[in-house]
Amino acid sequence: MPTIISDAPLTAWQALAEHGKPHAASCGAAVSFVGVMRDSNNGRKIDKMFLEHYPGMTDQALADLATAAKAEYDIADVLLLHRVGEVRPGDELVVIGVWSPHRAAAFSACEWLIEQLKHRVPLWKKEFGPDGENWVVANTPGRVK
Amino acid sequence: MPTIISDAPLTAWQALAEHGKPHAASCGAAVSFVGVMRDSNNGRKIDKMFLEHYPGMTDQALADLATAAKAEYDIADVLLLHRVGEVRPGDELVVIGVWSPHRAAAFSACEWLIEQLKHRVPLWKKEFGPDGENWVVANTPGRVK
Amino acid sequence: MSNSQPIEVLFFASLCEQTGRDSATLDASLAATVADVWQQLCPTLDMPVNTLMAVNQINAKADSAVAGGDEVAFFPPVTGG
Amino acid sequence: MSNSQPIEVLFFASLCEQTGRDSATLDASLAATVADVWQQLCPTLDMPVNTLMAVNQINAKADSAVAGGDEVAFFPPVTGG
Repeated sequence: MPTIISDAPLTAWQALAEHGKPHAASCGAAVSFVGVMRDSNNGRKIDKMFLEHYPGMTDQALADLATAAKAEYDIADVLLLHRVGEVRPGDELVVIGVWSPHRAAAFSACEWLIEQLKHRVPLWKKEFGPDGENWVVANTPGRVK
Repeated sequence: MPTIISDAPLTAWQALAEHGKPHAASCGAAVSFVGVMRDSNNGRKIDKMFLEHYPGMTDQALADLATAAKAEYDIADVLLLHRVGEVRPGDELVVIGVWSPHRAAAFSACEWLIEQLKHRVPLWKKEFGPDGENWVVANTPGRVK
Repeated sequence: MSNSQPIEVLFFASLCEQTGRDSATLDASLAATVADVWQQLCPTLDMPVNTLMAVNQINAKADSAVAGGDEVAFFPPVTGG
Repeated sequence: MSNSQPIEVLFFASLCEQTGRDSATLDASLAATVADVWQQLCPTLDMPVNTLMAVNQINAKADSAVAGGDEVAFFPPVTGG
Protein backbone atom coordinates (compact mmCIF):
# COMPACT_ATOMS: atom_id res chain seq x y z
CA MET A 1 0.00 0.00 0.00
CA PRO A 2 2.36 2.76 -1.16
CA THR A 3 1.72 6.24 0.18
CA ILE A 4 3.96 8.86 -1.33
CA ILE A 5 4.48 12.59 -0.83
CA SER A 6 6.03 14.13 -3.93
CA ASP A 7 7.24 17.57 -4.91
CA ALA A 8 7.54 16.36 -8.51
CA PRO A 9 4.53 16.27 -10.85
CA LEU A 10 2.23 13.30 -10.39
CA THR A 11 1.21 11.12 -13.33
CA ALA A 12 -1.98 9.87 -11.79
CA TRP A 13 -3.41 7.57 -14.43
CA GLN A 14 -0.10 5.98 -15.25
CA ALA A 15 0.50 5.30 -11.55
CA LEU A 16 -2.99 3.79 -11.23
CA ALA A 17 -2.46 1.64 -14.32
CA GLU A 18 0.88 0.35 -13.07
CA HIS A 19 -0.20 -0.25 -9.53
CA GLY A 20 -3.35 -2.16 -10.48
CA LYS A 21 -1.67 -4.72 -12.72
CA PRO A 22 -1.04 -7.39 -10.05
CA HIS A 23 -4.67 -7.14 -8.94
CA ALA A 24 -6.24 -7.57 -12.37
CA ALA A 25 -7.49 -11.13 -12.03
CA SER A 26 -8.45 -11.00 -8.35
CA CYS A 27 -9.97 -7.53 -7.94
CA GLY A 28 -13.12 -6.89 -9.92
CA ALA A 29 -13.24 -3.25 -8.93
CA ALA A 30 -10.84 -0.33 -9.02
CA VAL A 31 -12.18 3.00 -7.81
CA SER A 32 -10.01 6.08 -8.02
CA PHE A 33 -10.12 9.73 -7.10
CA VAL A 34 -7.79 12.22 -8.78
CA GLY A 35 -7.78 15.75 -7.39
CA VAL A 36 -6.54 18.44 -9.76
CA MET A 37 -5.69 22.11 -9.21
CA ARG A 38 -8.32 24.36 -10.75
CA ASP A 39 -7.60 27.79 -12.21
CA SER A 40 -10.23 29.41 -10.01
CA ASN A 41 -11.79 28.97 -6.59
CA ASN A 42 -15.03 30.57 -5.44
CA GLY A 43 -14.94 32.75 -8.54
CA ARG A 44 -11.39 34.04 -7.97
CA LYS A 45 -8.70 33.33 -10.53
CA ILE A 46 -5.76 31.34 -9.17
CA ASP A 47 -2.38 31.37 -10.94
CA LYS A 48 -0.51 28.98 -8.68
CA MET A 49 -0.62 27.37 -5.27
CA PHE A 50 1.91 26.35 -2.68
CA LEU A 51 1.18 23.10 -0.87
CA GLU A 52 2.93 23.03 2.50
CA HIS A 53 3.24 19.88 4.58
CA TYR A 54 4.77 18.66 7.82
CA PRO A 55 7.49 16.25 6.73
CA GLY A 56 7.41 13.07 8.71
CA MET A 57 4.00 13.63 10.23
CA THR A 58 2.35 13.91 6.80
CA ASP A 59 3.99 10.70 5.56
CA GLN A 60 2.93 8.85 8.69
CA ALA A 61 -0.61 10.21 8.46
CA LEU A 62 -0.97 8.96 4.88
CA ALA A 63 0.44 5.54 5.77
CA ASP A 64 -1.92 5.34 8.76
CA LEU A 65 -4.88 6.19 6.53
CA ALA A 66 -4.04 3.41 4.08
CA THR A 67 -3.68 0.93 6.94
CA ALA A 68 -6.95 2.05 8.51
CA ALA A 69 -8.79 1.78 5.19
CA LYS A 70 -7.61 -1.78 4.72
CA ALA A 71 -8.65 -2.67 8.26
CA GLU A 72 -12.06 -1.05 7.86
CA TYR A 73 -13.05 -2.17 4.36
CA ASP A 74 -12.85 -5.40 2.35
CA ILE A 75 -10.15 -4.11 0.00
CA ALA A 76 -6.93 -5.60 -1.34
CA ASP A 77 -4.79 -2.53 -1.89
CA VAL A 78 -4.56 1.24 -1.72
CA LEU A 79 -2.43 3.73 -3.65
CA LEU A 80 -2.16 7.18 -2.08
CA LEU A 81 -0.10 9.96 -3.68
CA HIS A 82 0.00 13.62 -2.67
CA ARG A 83 1.79 16.48 -4.32
CA VAL A 84 3.51 19.20 -2.29
CA GLY A 85 5.36 22.40 -3.18
CA GLU A 86 4.48 24.81 -5.95
CA VAL A 87 1.71 23.71 -8.29
CA ARG A 88 -0.06 25.20 -11.30
CA PRO A 89 -3.61 24.84 -12.63
CA GLY A 90 -4.11 21.42 -14.15
CA ASP A 91 -1.51 19.79 -11.90
CA GLU A 92 -2.65 16.64 -10.12
CA LEU A 93 -2.64 17.17 -6.35
CA VAL A 94 -3.85 13.89 -4.96
CA VAL A 95 -4.34 10.36 -6.29
CA ILE A 96 -6.29 7.69 -4.44
CA GLY A 97 -6.72 4.24 -5.88
CA VAL A 98 -8.54 1.37 -4.20
CA TRP A 99 -8.64 -2.21 -5.46
CA SER A 100 -11.18 -4.69 -4.16
CA PRO A 101 -12.91 -7.89 -5.24
CA HIS A 102 -16.20 -5.95 -5.20
CA ARG A 103 -17.21 -2.40 -6.00
CA ALA A 104 -19.13 -1.50 -2.84
CA ALA A 105 -16.05 -1.69 -0.63
CA ALA A 106 -13.91 0.08 -3.23
CA PHE A 107 -16.26 3.06 -3.45
CA SER A 108 -16.65 3.25 0.32
CA ALA A 109 -12.92 3.10 0.98
CA CYS A 110 -11.99 5.60 -1.74
CA GLU A 111 -14.47 8.17 -0.54
CA TRP A 112 -13.55 7.58 3.10
CA LEU A 113 -9.87 8.08 2.25
CA ILE A 114 -10.30 11.43 0.52
CA GLU A 115 -12.54 12.76 3.31
CA GLN A 116 -10.11 11.61 5.99
CA LEU A 117 -7.17 13.01 4.04
CA LYS A 118 -8.82 16.39 3.71
CA HIS A 119 -9.55 16.59 7.41
CA ARG A 120 -6.63 14.84 9.09
CA VAL A 121 -3.43 14.98 7.07
CA PRO A 122 -1.18 17.99 7.75
CA LEU A 123 -1.22 19.72 4.37
CA TRP A 124 -2.04 23.35 3.66
CA LYS A 125 -2.77 25.23 0.47
CA LYS A 126 -1.79 28.81 -0.25
CA GLU A 127 -3.32 30.38 -3.34
CA PHE A 128 -1.67 33.05 -5.48
CA GLY A 129 -3.73 35.08 -7.94
CA PRO A 130 -4.14 38.55 -9.41
CA ASP A 131 -6.01 39.53 -6.22
CA GLY A 132 -3.07 38.57 -4.03
CA GLU A 133 -2.25 35.54 -1.95
CA ASN A 134 -4.14 33.74 0.80
CA TRP A 135 -4.17 30.53 2.76
CA VAL A 136 -7.13 28.33 2.02
CA VAL A 137 -9.07 28.14 5.27
CA ALA A 138 -11.62 25.40 4.65
CA ASN A 139 -12.28 22.41 2.42
CA THR A 140 -15.03 22.14 -0.11
CA PRO A 141 -17.55 19.82 1.52
CA GLY A 142 -17.82 16.19 0.45
CA ARG A 143 -21.02 14.19 0.45
CA VAL A 144 -22.92 13.99 3.68
CA LYS A 145 -22.56 10.42 4.88
CA MET B 1 -19.64 12.40 -23.32
CA PRO B 2 -18.39 9.41 -25.30
CA THR B 3 -20.07 6.08 -24.61
CA ILE B 4 -18.49 3.21 -26.47
CA ILE B 5 -19.20 -0.52 -26.79
CA SER B 6 -16.06 -2.37 -27.82
CA ASP B 7 -15.18 -5.95 -28.66
CA ALA B 8 -11.50 -5.00 -28.57
CA PRO B 9 -9.55 -4.83 -25.29
CA LEU B 10 -10.08 -1.66 -23.27
CA THR B 11 -7.15 0.40 -22.03
CA ALA B 12 -8.97 1.95 -19.14
CA TRP B 13 -6.36 4.18 -17.53
CA GLN B 14 -5.02 5.47 -20.81
CA ALA B 15 -8.55 6.34 -21.93
CA LEU B 16 -9.20 8.12 -18.62
CA ALA B 17 -5.91 10.03 -18.89
CA GLU B 18 -6.63 11.14 -22.45
CA HIS B 19 -10.22 12.05 -21.87
CA GLY B 20 -9.54 14.11 -18.76
CA LYS B 21 -6.92 16.39 -20.29
CA PRO B 22 -9.28 19.18 -21.45
CA HIS B 23 -10.86 19.28 -17.97
CA ALA B 24 -7.63 19.59 -16.00
CA ALA B 25 -7.87 23.27 -15.04
CA SER B 26 -11.63 23.43 -14.55
CA CYS B 27 -12.48 20.13 -12.89
CA GLY B 28 -10.96 19.60 -9.47
CA ALA B 29 -12.23 16.05 -9.25
CA ALA B 30 -12.06 12.96 -11.42
CA VAL B 31 -13.67 9.82 -10.02
CA SER B 32 -13.43 6.58 -11.94
CA PHE B 33 -14.62 3.02 -11.71
CA VAL B 34 -12.86 0.26 -13.64
CA GLY B 35 -14.46 -3.15 -13.59
CA VAL B 36 -12.18 -6.09 -14.33
CA MET B 37 -12.89 -9.76 -15.01
CA ARG B 38 -11.86 -11.93 -12.07
CA ASP B 39 -10.59 -15.48 -12.37
CA SER B 40 -13.22 -16.74 -9.95
CA ASN B 41 -16.77 -15.96 -8.87
CA ASN B 42 -18.43 -17.22 -5.70
CA GLY B 43 -15.54 -19.61 -5.24
CA ARG B 44 -15.73 -21.11 -8.75
CA LYS B 45 -12.81 -20.79 -11.13
CA ILE B 46 -13.62 -18.94 -14.35
CA ASP B 47 -11.46 -19.34 -17.45
CA LYS B 48 -13.29 -16.95 -19.76
CA MET B 49 -16.55 -15.11 -20.19
CA PHE B 50 -18.72 -14.12 -23.09
CA LEU B 51 -20.36 -10.71 -22.83
CA GLU B 52 -23.47 -10.56 -24.98
CA HIS B 53 -25.24 -7.30 -25.77
CA TYR B 54 -28.18 -5.99 -27.78
CA PRO B 55 -26.57 -3.88 -30.51
CA GLY B 56 -28.32 -0.57 -30.90
CA MET B 57 -30.28 -0.77 -27.65
CA THR B 58 -27.10 -1.16 -25.59
CA ASP B 59 -25.44 1.83 -27.27
CA GLN B 60 -28.52 3.94 -26.73
CA ALA B 61 -28.84 2.85 -23.10
CA LEU B 62 -25.26 3.90 -22.37
CA ALA B 63 -25.71 7.25 -24.09
CA ASP B 64 -28.94 7.81 -22.19
CA LEU B 65 -27.18 7.05 -18.90
CA ALA B 66 -24.45 9.59 -19.60
CA THR B 67 -27.04 12.22 -20.49
CA ALA B 68 -29.09 11.45 -17.39
CA ALA B 69 -26.01 11.63 -15.14
CA LYS B 70 -25.14 15.07 -16.49
CA ALA B 71 -28.71 16.26 -15.97
CA GLU B 72 -28.85 14.88 -12.44
CA TYR B 73 -25.42 15.82 -11.08
CA ASP B 74 -23.16 18.88 -11.24
CA ILE B 75 -20.61 17.25 -13.52
CA ALA B 76 -18.77 18.40 -16.63
CA ASP B 77 -18.18 15.16 -18.48
CA VAL B 78 -18.60 11.40 -18.48
CA LEU B 79 -16.62 8.65 -20.17
CA LEU B 80 -18.39 5.28 -20.41
CA LEU B 81 -16.76 2.27 -22.07
CA HIS B 82 -18.02 -1.31 -22.05
CA ARG B 83 -16.37 -4.41 -23.42
CA VAL B 84 -18.37 -7.10 -25.21
CA GLY B 85 -17.50 -10.48 -26.71
CA GLU B 86 -15.05 -13.00 -25.33
CA VAL B 87 -13.00 -11.85 -22.34
CA ARG B 88 -10.37 -13.40 -20.11
CA PRO B 89 -9.47 -12.88 -16.42
CA GLY B 90 -7.76 -9.53 -15.97
CA ASP B 91 -9.54 -7.94 -18.95
CA GLU B 92 -11.21 -4.62 -18.26
CA LEU B 93 -14.97 -4.91 -18.71
CA VAL B 94 -16.26 -1.44 -17.92
CA VAL B 95 -14.75 2.01 -17.50
CA ILE B 96 -16.62 4.93 -15.97
CA GLY B 97 -14.97 8.32 -15.60
CA VAL B 98 -16.65 11.41 -14.21
CA TRP B 99 -15.15 14.91 -14.17
CA SER B 100 -16.58 17.65 -11.99
CA PRO B 101 -15.48 20.87 -10.35
CA HIS B 102 -16.08 19.20 -6.97
CA ARG B 103 -15.68 15.69 -5.64
CA ALA B 104 -19.12 15.15 -4.09
CA ALA B 105 -20.91 15.25 -7.45
CA ALA B 106 -18.19 13.17 -9.11
CA PHE B 107 -18.50 10.36 -6.55
CA SER B 108 -22.29 10.44 -6.66
CA ALA B 109 -22.46 10.35 -10.44
CA CYS B 110 -19.85 7.63 -10.84
CA GLU B 111 -21.54 5.33 -8.36
CA TRP B 112 -24.97 6.10 -9.80
CA LEU B 113 -23.71 5.26 -13.29
CA ILE B 114 -22.32 1.84 -12.41
CA GLU B 115 -25.45 0.87 -10.48
CA GLN B 116 -27.71 2.01 -13.31
CA LEU B 117 -25.53 0.27 -15.87
CA LYS B 118 -25.65 -2.99 -13.96
CA HIS B 119 -29.43 -2.91 -13.70
CA ARG B 120 -30.57 -1.27 -16.93
CA VAL B 121 -28.18 -1.77 -19.82
CA PRO B 122 -28.80 -4.90 -21.94
CA LEU B 123 -25.59 -6.84 -21.34
CA TRP B 124 -25.27 -10.43 -20.20
CA LYS B 125 -22.34 -12.46 -18.94
CA LYS B 126 -21.78 -16.13 -19.57
CA GLU B 127 -19.03 -17.78 -17.56
CA PHE B 128 -16.90 -20.71 -18.75
CA GLY B 129 -14.88 -22.74 -16.28
CA PRO B 130 -13.75 -26.25 -15.44
CA ASP B 131 -17.20 -26.88 -13.94
CA GLY B 132 -18.92 -25.99 -17.20
CA GLU B 133 -20.66 -22.89 -18.48
CA ASN B 134 -23.47 -20.81 -17.06
CA TRP B 135 -25.18 -17.49 -17.50
CA VAL B 136 -24.65 -15.10 -14.62
CA VAL B 137 -28.09 -14.56 -13.15
CA ALA B 138 -27.61 -11.67 -10.73
CA ASN B 139 -25.27 -8.79 -10.01
CA THR B 140 -23.08 -8.49 -6.96
CA PRO B 141 -24.86 -5.89 -4.84
CA GLY B 142 -23.57 -2.33 -4.67
CA ARG B 143 -23.80 -0.10 -1.64
CA VAL B 144 -27.21 0.41 -0.14
CA LYS B 145 -28.12 4.00 -0.97
CA MET C 1 -45.97 0.84 -39.25
CA SER C 2 -48.01 -1.40 -41.50
CA ASN C 3 -49.31 -4.89 -40.74
CA SER C 4 -48.05 -5.95 -44.13
CA GLN C 5 -44.60 -6.14 -42.53
CA PRO C 6 -43.78 -8.95 -40.13
CA ILE C 7 -42.73 -8.44 -36.51
CA GLU C 8 -39.01 -9.00 -36.04
CA VAL C 9 -38.30 -10.89 -32.81
CA LEU C 10 -35.00 -11.27 -30.93
CA PHE C 11 -34.03 -13.54 -28.05
CA PHE C 12 -30.91 -12.82 -26.02
CA ALA C 13 -28.60 -14.69 -23.66
CA SER C 14 -30.28 -17.52 -21.71
CA LEU C 15 -33.58 -16.90 -23.54
CA CYS C 16 -31.82 -17.52 -26.83
CA GLU C 17 -30.75 -20.92 -25.50
CA GLN C 18 -34.08 -21.72 -23.87
CA THR C 19 -36.08 -20.89 -26.98
CA GLY C 20 -33.53 -22.47 -29.28
CA ARG C 21 -33.19 -19.41 -31.52
CA ASP C 22 -31.81 -15.89 -31.50
CA SER C 23 -34.34 -14.39 -33.87
CA ALA C 24 -37.62 -15.02 -35.62
CA THR C 25 -40.25 -13.23 -37.66
CA LEU C 26 -43.97 -13.33 -36.99
CA ASP C 27 -46.93 -12.36 -39.13
CA ALA C 28 -48.18 -9.18 -37.51
CA SER C 29 -51.79 -10.30 -37.74
CA LEU C 30 -51.03 -13.01 -35.18
CA ALA C 31 -50.01 -10.74 -32.28
CA ALA C 32 -51.46 -7.61 -30.69
CA THR C 33 -49.18 -7.55 -27.64
CA VAL C 34 -45.69 -8.60 -26.63
CA ALA C 35 -47.20 -11.53 -24.73
CA ASP C 36 -48.92 -12.67 -27.92
CA VAL C 37 -45.57 -12.68 -29.71
CA TRP C 38 -44.08 -15.02 -27.12
CA GLN C 39 -47.15 -17.25 -27.13
CA GLN C 40 -47.12 -17.58 -30.91
CA LEU C 41 -43.39 -18.31 -31.15
CA CYS C 42 -42.94 -20.41 -28.00
CA PRO C 43 -46.32 -22.07 -27.44
CA THR C 44 -44.87 -24.86 -25.30
CA LEU C 45 -42.62 -22.66 -23.13
CA ASP C 46 -43.94 -20.36 -20.39
CA MET C 47 -42.16 -17.04 -20.44
CA PRO C 48 -39.73 -17.02 -17.45
CA VAL C 49 -41.15 -14.73 -14.77
CA ASN C 50 -38.20 -12.34 -14.77
CA THR C 51 -38.09 -11.91 -18.56
CA LEU C 52 -37.49 -8.36 -19.78
CA MET C 53 -39.06 -7.10 -22.97
CA ALA C 54 -38.44 -4.31 -25.44
CA VAL C 55 -40.34 -2.98 -28.43
CA ASN C 56 -38.18 -1.11 -30.92
CA GLN C 57 -35.37 -1.13 -28.36
CA ILE C 58 -37.47 0.61 -25.70
CA ASN C 59 -38.37 -1.25 -22.52
CA ALA C 60 -41.88 -2.68 -22.74
CA LYS C 61 -44.26 -4.92 -20.85
CA ALA C 62 -46.13 -8.10 -21.68
CA ASP C 63 -49.26 -6.11 -22.51
CA SER C 64 -47.46 -3.50 -24.64
CA ALA C 65 -48.92 -3.24 -28.13
CA VAL C 66 -47.01 -4.49 -31.17
CA ALA C 67 -47.53 -3.92 -34.87
CA GLY C 68 -46.00 -4.93 -38.17
CA GLY C 69 -42.46 -3.68 -38.59
CA ASP C 70 -41.79 -3.61 -34.83
CA GLU C 71 -38.67 -5.13 -33.37
CA VAL C 72 -39.61 -7.11 -30.25
CA ALA C 73 -36.93 -8.44 -27.92
CA PHE C 74 -36.97 -10.85 -24.98
CA PHE C 75 -34.07 -11.07 -22.57
CA PRO C 76 -33.19 -12.05 -19.00
CA PRO C 77 -32.20 -9.61 -16.22
CA VAL C 78 -29.05 -7.78 -17.26
CA THR C 79 -25.66 -8.57 -15.75
CA GLY C 80 -23.21 -6.12 -17.32
CA GLY C 81 -20.66 -3.96 -15.61
CA MET D 1 13.29 12.52 27.38
CA SER D 2 15.46 14.73 29.54
CA ASN D 3 14.78 18.32 30.49
CA SER D 4 18.38 19.09 29.66
CA GLN D 5 17.29 19.12 26.00
CA PRO D 6 15.24 22.01 24.67
CA ILE D 7 11.77 21.66 23.20
CA GLU D 8 11.81 21.96 19.40
CA VAL D 9 8.86 24.00 18.16
CA LEU D 10 7.42 24.21 14.61
CA PHE D 11 4.86 26.60 13.13
CA PHE D 12 3.19 25.78 9.82
CA ALA D 13 1.27 27.63 7.11
CA SER D 14 -0.65 30.67 8.34
CA LEU D 15 0.70 30.19 11.87
CA CYS D 16 4.22 30.47 10.51
CA GLU D 17 3.31 33.84 9.04
CA GLN D 18 1.34 35.01 12.08
CA THR D 19 4.09 34.14 14.53
CA GLY D 20 6.80 35.35 12.20
CA ARG D 21 8.81 32.13 12.35
CA ASP D 22 8.73 28.54 11.21
CA SER D 23 10.65 27.09 14.15
CA ALA D 24 12.01 27.88 17.60
CA THR D 25 13.57 26.15 20.56
CA LEU D 26 12.45 26.58 24.13
CA ASP D 27 14.13 25.71 27.41
CA ALA D 28 12.11 22.74 28.67
CA SER D 29 11.98 24.14 32.19
CA LEU D 30 9.74 26.95 30.92
CA ALA D 31 6.84 24.78 29.69
CA ALA D 32 4.86 21.87 31.13
CA THR D 33 2.13 21.84 28.48
CA VAL D 34 1.64 22.68 24.80
CA ALA D 35 -0.21 25.83 25.84
CA ASP D 36 2.80 26.89 27.90
CA VAL D 37 5.00 26.51 24.81
CA TRP D 38 2.82 28.90 22.83
CA GLN D 39 2.57 31.36 25.71
CA GLN D 40 6.35 31.44 26.17
CA LEU D 41 7.12 31.86 22.47
CA CYS D 42 4.20 34.12 21.46
CA PRO D 43 3.36 36.08 24.63
CA THR D 44 1.62 38.88 22.72
CA LEU D 45 -0.42 36.66 20.36
CA ASP D 46 -3.45 34.65 21.47
CA MET D 47 -3.44 31.20 19.93
CA PRO D 48 -6.10 31.21 17.16
CA VAL D 49 -9.09 29.20 18.36
CA ASN D 50 -8.89 26.60 15.61
CA THR D 51 -5.16 25.92 16.05
CA LEU D 52 -4.14 22.26 15.84
CA MET D 53 -1.25 20.93 17.91
CA ALA D 54 1.05 17.93 17.78
CA VAL D 55 3.68 16.55 20.15
CA ASN D 56 6.27 14.36 18.46
CA GLN D 57 4.07 14.31 15.35
CA ILE D 58 1.06 12.93 17.19
CA ASN D 59 -2.05 15.04 17.55
CA ALA D 60 -2.17 16.75 20.93
CA LYS D 61 -4.18 19.28 22.91
CA ALA D 62 -3.36 22.55 24.64
CA ASP D 63 -3.06 20.77 27.99
CA SER D 64 -0.93 17.89 26.64
CA ALA D 65 2.32 17.51 28.58
CA VAL D 66 5.65 18.41 27.00
CA ALA D 67 9.20 17.65 28.03
CA GLY D 68 12.74 18.32 26.89
CA GLY D 69 13.49 16.77 23.50
CA ASP D 70 9.87 16.89 22.39
CA GLU D 71 8.91 18.26 18.97
CA VAL D 72 5.87 20.50 19.39
CA ALA D 73 3.99 21.77 16.32
CA PHE D 74 1.27 24.38 15.82
CA PHE D 75 -0.76 24.50 12.63
CA PRO D 76 -4.10 25.65 11.23
CA PRO D 77 -6.90 23.32 10.05
CA VAL D 78 -5.62 21.19 7.20
CA THR D 79 -6.63 21.83 3.59
CA GLY D 80 -4.97 19.10 1.52
CA GLY D 81 -6.52 16.88 -1.10
